[in-house]
Amino acid sequence: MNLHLPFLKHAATFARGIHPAPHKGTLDQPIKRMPFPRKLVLPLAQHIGKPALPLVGIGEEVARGQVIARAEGTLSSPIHAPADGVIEAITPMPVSRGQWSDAIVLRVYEASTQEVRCGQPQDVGAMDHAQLIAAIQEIGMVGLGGATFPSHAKLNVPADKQVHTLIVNGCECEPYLTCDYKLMREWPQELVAGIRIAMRASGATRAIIGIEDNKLDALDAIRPHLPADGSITMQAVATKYPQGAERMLIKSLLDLDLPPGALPSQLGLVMHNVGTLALLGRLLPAGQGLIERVVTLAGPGIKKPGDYWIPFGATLRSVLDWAGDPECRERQVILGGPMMGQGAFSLDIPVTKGTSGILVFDKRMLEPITQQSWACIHCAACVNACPMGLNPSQLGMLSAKLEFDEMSEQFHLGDCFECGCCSYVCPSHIPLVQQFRAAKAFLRERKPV
Amino acid sequence: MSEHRTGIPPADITGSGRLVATLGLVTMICGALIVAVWQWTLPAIAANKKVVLERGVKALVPDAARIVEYDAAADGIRPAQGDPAAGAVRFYATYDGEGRLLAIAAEGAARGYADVVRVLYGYRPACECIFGIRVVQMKETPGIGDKIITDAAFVANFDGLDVSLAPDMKSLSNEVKTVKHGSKKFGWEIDAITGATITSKAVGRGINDSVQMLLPRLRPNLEELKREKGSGK
Amino acid sequence: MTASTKQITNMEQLLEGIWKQNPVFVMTLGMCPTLAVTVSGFNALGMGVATAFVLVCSAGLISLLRNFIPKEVRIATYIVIIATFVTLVDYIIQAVSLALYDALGAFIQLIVVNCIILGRAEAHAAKNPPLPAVLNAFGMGIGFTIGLLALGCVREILGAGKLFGVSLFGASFQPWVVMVLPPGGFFVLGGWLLLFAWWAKRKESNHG
Amino acid sequence: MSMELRASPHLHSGRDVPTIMRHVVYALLPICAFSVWQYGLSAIALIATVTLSCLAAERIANRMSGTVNTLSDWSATITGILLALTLPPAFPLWMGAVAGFAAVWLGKSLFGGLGHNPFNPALVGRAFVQAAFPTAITTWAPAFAPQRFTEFIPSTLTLPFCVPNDISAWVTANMVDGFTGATPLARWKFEHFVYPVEDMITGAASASSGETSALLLLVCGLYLIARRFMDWRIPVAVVGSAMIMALGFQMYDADAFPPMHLALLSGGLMLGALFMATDMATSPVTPMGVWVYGAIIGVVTILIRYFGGLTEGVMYAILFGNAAAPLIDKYLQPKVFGARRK
Amino acid sequence: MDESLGQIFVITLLSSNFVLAMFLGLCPFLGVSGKLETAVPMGIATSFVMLVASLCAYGLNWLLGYFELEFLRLISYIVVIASTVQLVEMAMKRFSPALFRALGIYLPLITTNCAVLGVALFQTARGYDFGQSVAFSLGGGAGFTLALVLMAGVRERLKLSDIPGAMQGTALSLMLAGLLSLAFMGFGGIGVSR
Repeated sequence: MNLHLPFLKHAATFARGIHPAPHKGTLDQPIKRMPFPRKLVLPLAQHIGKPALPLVGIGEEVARGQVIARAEGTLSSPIHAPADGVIEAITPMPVSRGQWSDAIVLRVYEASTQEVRCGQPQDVGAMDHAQLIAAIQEIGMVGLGGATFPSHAKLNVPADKQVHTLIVNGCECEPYLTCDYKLMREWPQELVAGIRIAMRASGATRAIIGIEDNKLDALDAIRPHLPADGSITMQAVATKYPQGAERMLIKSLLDLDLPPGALPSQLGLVMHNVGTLALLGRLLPAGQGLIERVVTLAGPGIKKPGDYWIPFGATLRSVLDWAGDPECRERQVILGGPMMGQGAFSLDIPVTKGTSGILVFDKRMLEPITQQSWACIHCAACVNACPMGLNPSQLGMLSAKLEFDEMSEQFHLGDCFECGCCSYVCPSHIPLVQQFRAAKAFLRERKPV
Repeated sequence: MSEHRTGIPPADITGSGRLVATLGLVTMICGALIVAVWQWTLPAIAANKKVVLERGVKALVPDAARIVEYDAAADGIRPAQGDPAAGAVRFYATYDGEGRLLAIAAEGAARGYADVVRVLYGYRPACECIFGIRVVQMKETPGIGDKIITDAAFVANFDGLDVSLAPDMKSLSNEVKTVKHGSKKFGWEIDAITGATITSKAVGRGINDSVQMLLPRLRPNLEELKREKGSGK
Repeated sequence: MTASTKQITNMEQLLEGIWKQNPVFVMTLGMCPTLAVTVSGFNALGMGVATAFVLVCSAGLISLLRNFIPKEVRIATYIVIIATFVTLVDYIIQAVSLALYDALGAFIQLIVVNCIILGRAEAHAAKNPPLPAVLNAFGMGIGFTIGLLALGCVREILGAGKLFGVSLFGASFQPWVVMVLPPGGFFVLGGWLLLFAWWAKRKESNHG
Repeated sequence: MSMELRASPHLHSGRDVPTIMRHVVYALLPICAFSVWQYGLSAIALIATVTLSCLAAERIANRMSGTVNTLSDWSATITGILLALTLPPAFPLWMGAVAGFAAVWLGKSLFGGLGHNPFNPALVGRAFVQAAFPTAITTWAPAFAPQRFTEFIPSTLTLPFCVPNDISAWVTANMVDGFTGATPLARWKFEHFVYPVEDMITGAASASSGETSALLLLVCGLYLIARRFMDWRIPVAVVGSAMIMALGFQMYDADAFPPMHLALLSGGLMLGALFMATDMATSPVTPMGVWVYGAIIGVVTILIRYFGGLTEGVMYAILFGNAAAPLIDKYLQPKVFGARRK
Repeated sequence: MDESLGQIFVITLLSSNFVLAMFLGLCPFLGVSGKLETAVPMGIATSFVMLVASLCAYGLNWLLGYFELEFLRLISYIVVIASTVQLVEMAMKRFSPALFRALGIYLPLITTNCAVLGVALFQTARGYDFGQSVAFSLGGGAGFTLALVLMAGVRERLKLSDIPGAMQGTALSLMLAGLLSLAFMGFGGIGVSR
């Protein structure tokens, strides 16, 4: 591979981390499309920031691509109708993380051809900076890697900061997930277009695409579309978890250490996920809203594993009814990757903008981890795995004794980004990162007091 | 805790005269007590010490009829009184029933494995040698360190250990030395016990230090000691 | 505890230190001599009796003087009185047995510190008439002696195969030397405390 | 269909505590086998007795504290085997059982079992019997005695609580060339005798039952390192610092101090560095801490051997390192990503 | 006995450690070793008081010997040491408030500590000269601090363990001290001249 990619250095990487089995069995298939379900549940808060405000009433007919909820303020994002249909209800519905949130329930017209008729093609090149940012907000673009931070807000660099480099995160380091890789391979032109838009919006003069060295063929697809001026480069990084984390990728690509608590813009960097940029490059020139995304369906409980375009609002039930394996009775459904994704507590949870994968595991597969645990034997596996250089062993012992203050004051609990490496390696099966999450939640709750 | 508030002295401020007086009074009572008991126990303590000493020395010199304590200071030897002065070496001259000098005993001490090892050794002027030792005090590991008492081969080292003085009479002609087990070649060497080397070495060092101090002071005055002064014979 | 009741009997005064407030096992006070000298039953007994003597005498004297001593100099006075009796004990032991004196070494004089730590006896004496004060101190002394004996006997039996110098198992017994070494002291006392804790816990769970 | 809410991560490396422990046992088996080949019946009996007593102690402790049965995590087995390997082959069996119980109770159960113990249990057991039976633990038997597979070394079968049977007659009867009853380190200390290197590699020197062949120990340790069941940094730090110290002393005064290879190959240094110092529960977890810990052990070992009263120092050095491990961890926390060292 | 100062220091620091081999200063050792934050200043403060006590005792012993009042030794030791520590404490408060804040609260606790009186009594019993006394008290103090700090480290970690209920408290501390003492036995013979 390196032979015909001579510009690649030996795979750069960061310290520590883990090497879980990739399980990327869906790599070779093209992206397919899942049929429209009968009902879509569209939470108003599919992004970080203020929830969107509904613009439609119950019983109102909507067309695919139509704005049905508008952004409330700068840090918010509008929602577009993913299908032709009628608004059934605006009511609290379950969403991920065990919460309920207001959602627009849309009954899909089954007879519809579901063509996107809304939206006008626009000349992106003619827009000034403010118009560009506004246009990005209008199409409802958010970080599709899972963070769901509104893209326009991220690209609108504050006046006191200067961004010189856009980092394009093509490291899909979570096992099982392949949606970003597929987009790179099948939509390279859109990706490059998106990169150029993002460079313009953020003021970056160059962009680096970072890809893990086990999916280098995606580079071949992208290369023909790269601009001749060399402002967009590609670089392979080691296949390792969590290579796709912000700090880790910056370290691998540029050998820069982002200090704890700092944002990439402090180093003149802004980072976007390939999936976000590919859809940006596809939707913005067309003036169309974000209504669907590529989701990886995988795991032993999926009959038809692969990457699918799935409209937002499709509930897990509808996805599994279509793709799930009915044989798999005791199943655990995970939204996102297996390392950081959440276990679904209900099948009524919809696919939203941040859903990169739906994994279905047999419960028995997961049981051995929780069945028996031992005391911490100080094996240091977690310390040697933690990419943030924390001491999960000590943190774990402290959290068992509810010493949350000491955890955050002396052992940097706040710097944990919950990648889960510690829990993954722990031979004592101590739910380390799970405990840290609880500890952080406790400290957050208590803070105002 | 059982708090009884019956006999608490009044809590008002006391004059400093009263304080000094009280302290003085208490100190006087205490001083008197101490002096009284000290006077009372003094003879018993002395007798005890004598018994212990005699037992020790008699174990080395069974024929001894009388034991006389001396101090060997830099300027000569004199009969012992109280604790030995700084720099002086206490030794014990043993005499038979006729008042003839039999042997001289003295103590050597050195740090062993756990603590100080103190040995009483017997010196016979005639052969200029040590003829035996007796461990006075040690806290060495039982089973290992106490081989210096139980190991017959080790004890045999001290039967005729050469401590002859050099011609200048200022030091031994050959330092008493503990050597590794099985390599004793000379009369002034002590064969160590395997596994208890530190303790064996402590014995050798203690004896050497003591002998080096004592003998140069003792030898020139040996004639004085030959007849027991107290007996007047 | 009987603090709220009006008056505790003399018997209770005595038993207080022996059992309920046992200085070794309950209060874990005066650890230094407890561990240092208990390599044999004989040493333990000597140390216990010496300590008891100092406790009783100083408690008696302090109790007698309690109405004369101004509170400003109370501590100083106590220290002087205790040190006095310790000096006395020091001489008396020398007069009685030099072997014991050598075995106990500087720890006889360290009884001073120990008794100040056991100072609740003195505080007690300062508030009570001589008889209860002395009885309480005597109880403490006995309790301390029992504690020391419990240690000394175990250590001597295991560490030397003897009890009070009498060989128990004959010559073929292999002594556990560690017991008469410093770690053994810690282990035996720790073991006793564990035993009591375990016993207390068992009793508790049986009742509850 | 049932659903269950689990928090991420949902994957696990698949490695658990019993797996780690079991592999350590595998790595120790060849050493045991070699020991049996060297010392015959007595070695089998000793290893079996010590291991069984450790398991029994663990079981009783489980009963008394009312916790689950922890025999299945293999840790008591490791303690037993390691302990047996550090004892002299002729050690009386009843003393071996005492060592086993001391190891598990004093060293582990007291603190709540595996993972909570501040000191390496096997070494606690060994230090306990070293202090309790100082003579027996320094009585060595010759390796490769002709009768070793047909009869026990007499002291092995000593009656409980009795003074070990005298083995001098047996040693004479089973005389092996050059046997002196002293370990290479002791022979240097007392006689300035330098053991030949090959004897210490092949196991002909007298020593504890498991520490005679430095080569075999190294191979077994490498297996664990290769399978990542062991932190390679600790043995490297221990042996490295001991080597530097030994080399320094040798260069300073070659007459007064033994040659370096003697320090490295003899005694328990290899066994200790590879299998004891690396005990996970009692070694530091932080990256810098591991090096410091190893260096402390190496340095203290050499100091005890060269300047102390004992000929062997690894055991005490490791116990000292164990005691210092929490401090090391506390003061050498890993550097947080991106944070600048203060 | 002619031990060099270095020997005395090393022996009292390691093989004859005040706490672990001579059982001196056990009460503060068991009481204050729960937390490193208190153990370190306590160790330093005790070492300091031991040095003061050693100097006092040396001077006093000379005086008592001169006036032949040896039977007053114990009383005068304890009174003089206690008052000197009090004086030092006052001086410290006056001249170095920062130091006083760090060590001050520990000083009154230490005055009547076995290790402090012990250092005075043992140096007298062994007949140490001035230099040897200083080395002895420094070694003793350093040894006390070392034992205290090691113990505190281990106990801090044990606080995060699931220790069986019956074993918590003093019993466990004693067992730990025993294990530490066992570990320190390895230093036996270090510093003894050969």
